[in-house]
Amino acid sequence: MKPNPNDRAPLKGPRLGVEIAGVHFKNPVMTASGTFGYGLEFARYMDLNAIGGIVVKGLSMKPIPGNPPPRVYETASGMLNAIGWQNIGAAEFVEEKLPGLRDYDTNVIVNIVGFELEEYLEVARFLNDHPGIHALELNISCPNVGKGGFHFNKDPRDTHRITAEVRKASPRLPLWVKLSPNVTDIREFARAAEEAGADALSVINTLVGMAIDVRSRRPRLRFRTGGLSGPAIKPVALRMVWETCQAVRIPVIGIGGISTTEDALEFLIAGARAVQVGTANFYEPAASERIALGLAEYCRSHRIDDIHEIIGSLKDYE
Amino acid sequence: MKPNPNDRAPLKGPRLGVEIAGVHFKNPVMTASGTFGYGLEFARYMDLNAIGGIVVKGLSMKPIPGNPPPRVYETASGMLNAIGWQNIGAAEFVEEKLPGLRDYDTNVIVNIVGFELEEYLEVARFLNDHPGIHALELNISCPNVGKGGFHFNKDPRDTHRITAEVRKASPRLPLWVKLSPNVTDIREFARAAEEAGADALSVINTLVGMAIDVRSRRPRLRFRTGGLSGPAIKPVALRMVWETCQAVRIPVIGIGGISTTEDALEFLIAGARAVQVGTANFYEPAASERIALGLAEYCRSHRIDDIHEIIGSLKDYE
Amino acid sequence: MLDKKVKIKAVRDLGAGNHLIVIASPEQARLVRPGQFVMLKCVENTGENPLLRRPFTIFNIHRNARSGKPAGVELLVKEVGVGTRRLVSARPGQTLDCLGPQGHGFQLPSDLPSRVTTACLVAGGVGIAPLLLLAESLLALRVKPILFYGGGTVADLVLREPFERLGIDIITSTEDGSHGERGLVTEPLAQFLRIHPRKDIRLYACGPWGMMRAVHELAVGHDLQCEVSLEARMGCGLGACLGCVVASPAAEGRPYLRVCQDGPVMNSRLVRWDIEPV
Amino acid sequence: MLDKKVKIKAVRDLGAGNHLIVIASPEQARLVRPGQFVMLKCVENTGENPLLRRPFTIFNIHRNARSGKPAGVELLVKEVGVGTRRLVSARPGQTLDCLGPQGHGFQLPSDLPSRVTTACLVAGGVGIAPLLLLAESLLALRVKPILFYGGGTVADLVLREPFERLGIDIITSTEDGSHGERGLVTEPLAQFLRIHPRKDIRLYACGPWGMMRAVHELAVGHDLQCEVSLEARMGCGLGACLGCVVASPAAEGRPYLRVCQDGPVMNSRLVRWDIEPV
Ligand SMILES: Cc1cc2nc3c(=O)[nH]c(=O)nc-3n(C[C@H](O)[C@H](O)[C@H](O)COP(=O)(O)OP(=O)(O)OC[C@H]3O[C@@H](n4cnc5c(N)ncnc54)[C@H](O)[C@@H]3O)c2cc1C
Ligand SMILES: Cc1cc2nc3c(=O)[nH]c(=O)nc-3n(C[C@H](O)[C@H](O)[C@H](O)COP(=O)(O)OP(=O)(O)OC[C@H]3O[C@@H](n4cnc5c(N)ncnc54)[C@H](O)[C@@H]3O)c2cc1C
Ligand SMILES: Cc1cc2nc3c(=O)[nH]c(=O)nc-3n(C[C@H](O)[C@H](O)[C@H](O)COP(=O)(O)O)c2cc1C
Ligand SMILES: Cc1cc2nc3c(=O)[nH]c(=O)nc-3n(C[C@H](O)[C@H](O)[C@H](O)COP(=O)(O)O)c2cc1C
Ligand code: FES
Ligand code: FES
Repeated sequence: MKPNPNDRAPLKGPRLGVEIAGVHFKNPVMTASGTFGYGLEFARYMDLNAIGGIVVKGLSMKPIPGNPPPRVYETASGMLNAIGWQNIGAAEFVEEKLPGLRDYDTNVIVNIVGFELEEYLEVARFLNDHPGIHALELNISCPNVGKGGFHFNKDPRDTHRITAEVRKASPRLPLWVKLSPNVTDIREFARAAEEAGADALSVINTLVGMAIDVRSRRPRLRFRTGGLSGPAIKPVALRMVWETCQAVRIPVIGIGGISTTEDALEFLIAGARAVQVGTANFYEPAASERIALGLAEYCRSHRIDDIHEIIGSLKDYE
Repeated sequence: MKPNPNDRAPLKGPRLGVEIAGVHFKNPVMTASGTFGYGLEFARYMDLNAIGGIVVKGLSMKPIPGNPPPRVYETASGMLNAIGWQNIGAAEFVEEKLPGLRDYDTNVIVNIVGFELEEYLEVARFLNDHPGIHALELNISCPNVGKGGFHFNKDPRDTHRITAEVRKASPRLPLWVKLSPNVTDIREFARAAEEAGADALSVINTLVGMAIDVRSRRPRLRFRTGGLSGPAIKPVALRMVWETCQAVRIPVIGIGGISTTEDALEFLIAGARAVQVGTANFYEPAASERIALGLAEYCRSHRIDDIHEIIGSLKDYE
Repeated sequence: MLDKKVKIKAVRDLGAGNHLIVIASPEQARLVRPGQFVMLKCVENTGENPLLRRPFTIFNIHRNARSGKPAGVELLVKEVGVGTRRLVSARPGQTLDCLGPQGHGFQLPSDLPSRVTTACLVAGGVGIAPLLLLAESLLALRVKPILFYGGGTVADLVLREPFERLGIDIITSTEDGSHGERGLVTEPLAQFLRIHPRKDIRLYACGPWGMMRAVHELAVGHDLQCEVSLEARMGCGLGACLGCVVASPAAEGRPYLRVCQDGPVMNSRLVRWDIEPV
Repeated sequence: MLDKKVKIKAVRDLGAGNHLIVIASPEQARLVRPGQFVMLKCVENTGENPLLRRPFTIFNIHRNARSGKPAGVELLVKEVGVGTRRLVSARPGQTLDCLGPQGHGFQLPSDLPSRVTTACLVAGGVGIAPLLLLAESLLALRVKPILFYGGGTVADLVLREPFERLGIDIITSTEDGSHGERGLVTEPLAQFLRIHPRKDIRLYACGPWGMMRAVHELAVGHDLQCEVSLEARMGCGLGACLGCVVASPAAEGRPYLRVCQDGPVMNSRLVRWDIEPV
């Protein structure tokens, strides 16, 4: 029999796998919370198996109704949102969504939200016992909730406290803390979370912004202000990821305006162990898959065997 | 003689004039420091008489060389810069540039910078005695200077101190304080400056950002980080202007991504008494003139007699 | 449903900012149900502004001239801002990203005729967009559609011919009286409902919020069912961002419905008309 | 100098990403001096990305076929990123914002021939752009230009014909040996200078930083003057933003020169070659 030329041992591709707090990710590309629903919404547009992980929409113990509309507005290379933590609640997620997600070979990270410390602890405790969840991402940084809510990202001591408490409430799950960019020095918050036992940091959430309809003279969002995301904020996000990487030893996950393979590479070079694709999912539902494939292709064409050769490889001018 | 139909008394246009700390501005449009050189560079591309004021490039007492290149990089709907306060020094400005500027019927505001408190005081004292300057704008918020420099925008107490000292050093000139957006709560800094005797606040300077060349793996700017400006930051700027307007009683001058008449209107509606056009001058040298004319046209077509009907007119949803 | 790179086949200027845009996409065209929409990237490159895709109702199925098979979709696009401006100035042959068909269309169960004999289709301006496919489906079910079509001026009453070709009654109105009755479209509708106090009428409305609200109130007043095709600013158009909601009186702790997924067509009684979503 | 809305007259593909773009703008064309550039918005709308205009050297004056009067400018544009990509795909008739002519060109005093008889023009790739108008001016002054033209491969050696038409000597080189000598353009130049150890030679270079640096070093080694046409990222192109600087050994507390205003053509000895500005 003639040997099939395609029958050789396959060329070993570059190694894209990364580890975050003991959990293996097949590649460093995930989707960002709130921009990918509960994951399954995207299954018909892309291969969910192609990405390292899915961070689902922020969950609270009880469902949260969210803010009245209008909730979104597009700005130059970005968008504002004031969804207001609308979610179906952790119990319904575990029952209705998680089983479907478990059919895919990718990690599931649950972003958790709450108005009070006790609410965070409740959802953390609840999720701790559920198989199929690979990490919790503690969202202490969402700007779009009413004045009543606690703000654990205004003072590093509060960040420390909530991190430590949630850490205790869900001992089984790796804990990522997602930081706000709306601070004077993100490193203080990064260090506080690290000291309190965070396993990784997600950097950044949205910048607080506003837009006004000059015709009606009303804010474009009924909540008045909203979170700015998308390519517009990428330079700020990249700077903060770089700063955070200098300040802590735990892994940093880069987020903010990532929509191309090059964008992802910038964050990895700055030191991020992994990245999350956010707003880009909205205008290109398969963006995360394309970026994951793009990283593999980049490594191949640049003869990079392992993605770790890229991570933290920022050089300086001579 | 037949009456010339064009010979009637001219229709009174809308009143666009605003007052800031006792100084009259023919309209609320100025150019932002560092984006308009020393003003005269633009005289051949637009009518300098058409705008309310010109804020010149940040001046120190002695010339400052600035940062090594590359100093600028374009990002999505924005740009990063790390010029590093390069300027010709206050003495040369007064001798070489100010006389030319005085030929125009517009206000001249001098932005002042320094590495130490004493340097600020020196340039403030020096400029205080020079006719043809209508206000000082105290820049305590530039991110693009080396680590040695003081940071008067990290703690409101420092903002208070430098404002009070400069206030004393230049008693003749109205003092505007230009605030940084890279803070957790801009209102604290706004109130500190107000209490210390600032006559007006300029909001905002650039956001700190970064970009990386994935090919060379070096930062796109040799200074590593730079200030992000342009339409990308408009939502953040507008939010901060609105917040500042709620927090203080002195006039607020809105800055950040303004490149159209609509942009200017958004800031005025949010409460800004005037606006500054920055990065837009680079890609459209006559942008400020076009916006000033645009405001007049807007008022005319919307039957608004006085720009004050727009300022602070933000409405809420029912 | 599908995310495709599609080609613009034609852009026809209908006046007053309205354009009929024909898009080649057989796979998507085959799946369309009346009331559904597509999310269209208005510029060629993904990274270009506007970033977010824009929702447009599928006005008609474009069919292959010879085989009659679905070859694409026709959209009625009114130029109102940066995205629509770019879209209507696109050249034939240009490629765009197109997601669809999306959303929940009109309720057209086979037993509809047992409850409904007359369908009042109420359109304001480009609100005409979802009503052609609806009218065809109603006719196929032997429900009689009547079109109430209003606009500011005659130029807003675009694309009447396809309805005329279906042979259905069209009652037009314009605010300036330049065509049909002078006034709002809800006036002839109200009159019709007064004259025909029957329970086998159903209302279908698409247009500005205030107009749909008025139609809803007429429906409630006459104890009729009413379906509305809603508009909202959308982030994703596929149910993930929760950006496109309308408030709903249906409680159960979930007072918001997604226009892109639970709509765009909804029973008007599921909508809180005091909270405009745009 | 002037800010104009200009029309693209033609875009000619020269291969390997290079394009010759002809722009109609008589007023600007009349003012051009060799070595100057224009700042061109690469897209039609001011608010569109890329926001900042891009600098392009004026390769040639485009003249009215009949009258011979300046009708516009010709640019040689190499596609390297988002702006140039948009520019080279522009259609004739499209309108763009164009600022210029900007900057400080080559030193061409009338007494130049008393000091210089031979001018070595050294181009790397699109670095050819400023050298045609320079060569013409030198010829007019009766200084003899020789063109050293290097590229990676033969496809990079675009637009040789206009130089051939001037009848000047052209020495080409390519890194892959596909045309002329194999190697860097500085090698034949170095050889020429070795063979002609004269003081009445002046060097003029435009190309990648490393190439210009090497030419500068040859100039210093042979004690010759050298003018270089520099590149830098520009914010404004009119001297206001201070974004485009190169470091300069000239002290006086002002160690940076603006490429857009003090350049783009500078004496190579005014440049600190250890700090690459891009
Ligand atoms: C399900 C659905 C179907 C639609 N079908 C059609 C259609 O068939 N034909 C058509 O012409 N338009 C339709 N629209 C409206 C269309 O999507 C908007 O006109 C378009 O998104 C405006 O984009 P722009 O960039 O031109 O405007 P922008 O520059 O974004 O905004 C310009 C102005 O338009 C208004 N606007 C923008 N987006 C929306 C929106 N999503 N809904 C309501 N108002 C908006 C805003 O008040 C804004 O001030 C539909 C909207 C939805 C939600
Ligand atoms: C005075 C002057 C004259 C020039 N003349 C010509 C000319 O005649 N023909 C021509 O093709 N090009 C010329 N250039 C270079 C041209 O301006 C850049 O290629 C262009 O700005 C790139 O824009 P872009 O958006 O396509 O690239 P971007 O997407 O902005 O960048 C792509 C890559 O190109 C490089 N680059 C971008 N801008 C510059 C710049 N200003 N200088 C150097 N490298 C840059 C960067 O390294 C970047 O990685 C000139 C530059 C200057 C300063
Ligand atoms: C519509 C929307 C909803 C979001 N919801 C959440 C959320 O529930 N929890 C959270 O931690 N971040 C949320 N985010 C923030 C994103 O996860 C991400 O941090 C941010 O958008 C920046 O990334 P991007 O620029 O790629 O979008 C949301 C963002 C958007 C645009
Ligand atoms: C190149 C550049 C130089 C600047 N230099 C100064 C400066 O010297 N002093 C200052 O207070 N602000 C400076 N700024 C900030 C602007 O004045 C303005 O606050 C900022 O750019 C935001 O406005 P914009 O988005 O309209 O550009 C500079 C901005 C740019 C882009
Ligand atoms: S548009 Fe995103 S959920 Fe409807
Ligand atoms: S490009 Fe702005 S000073 Fe040269």
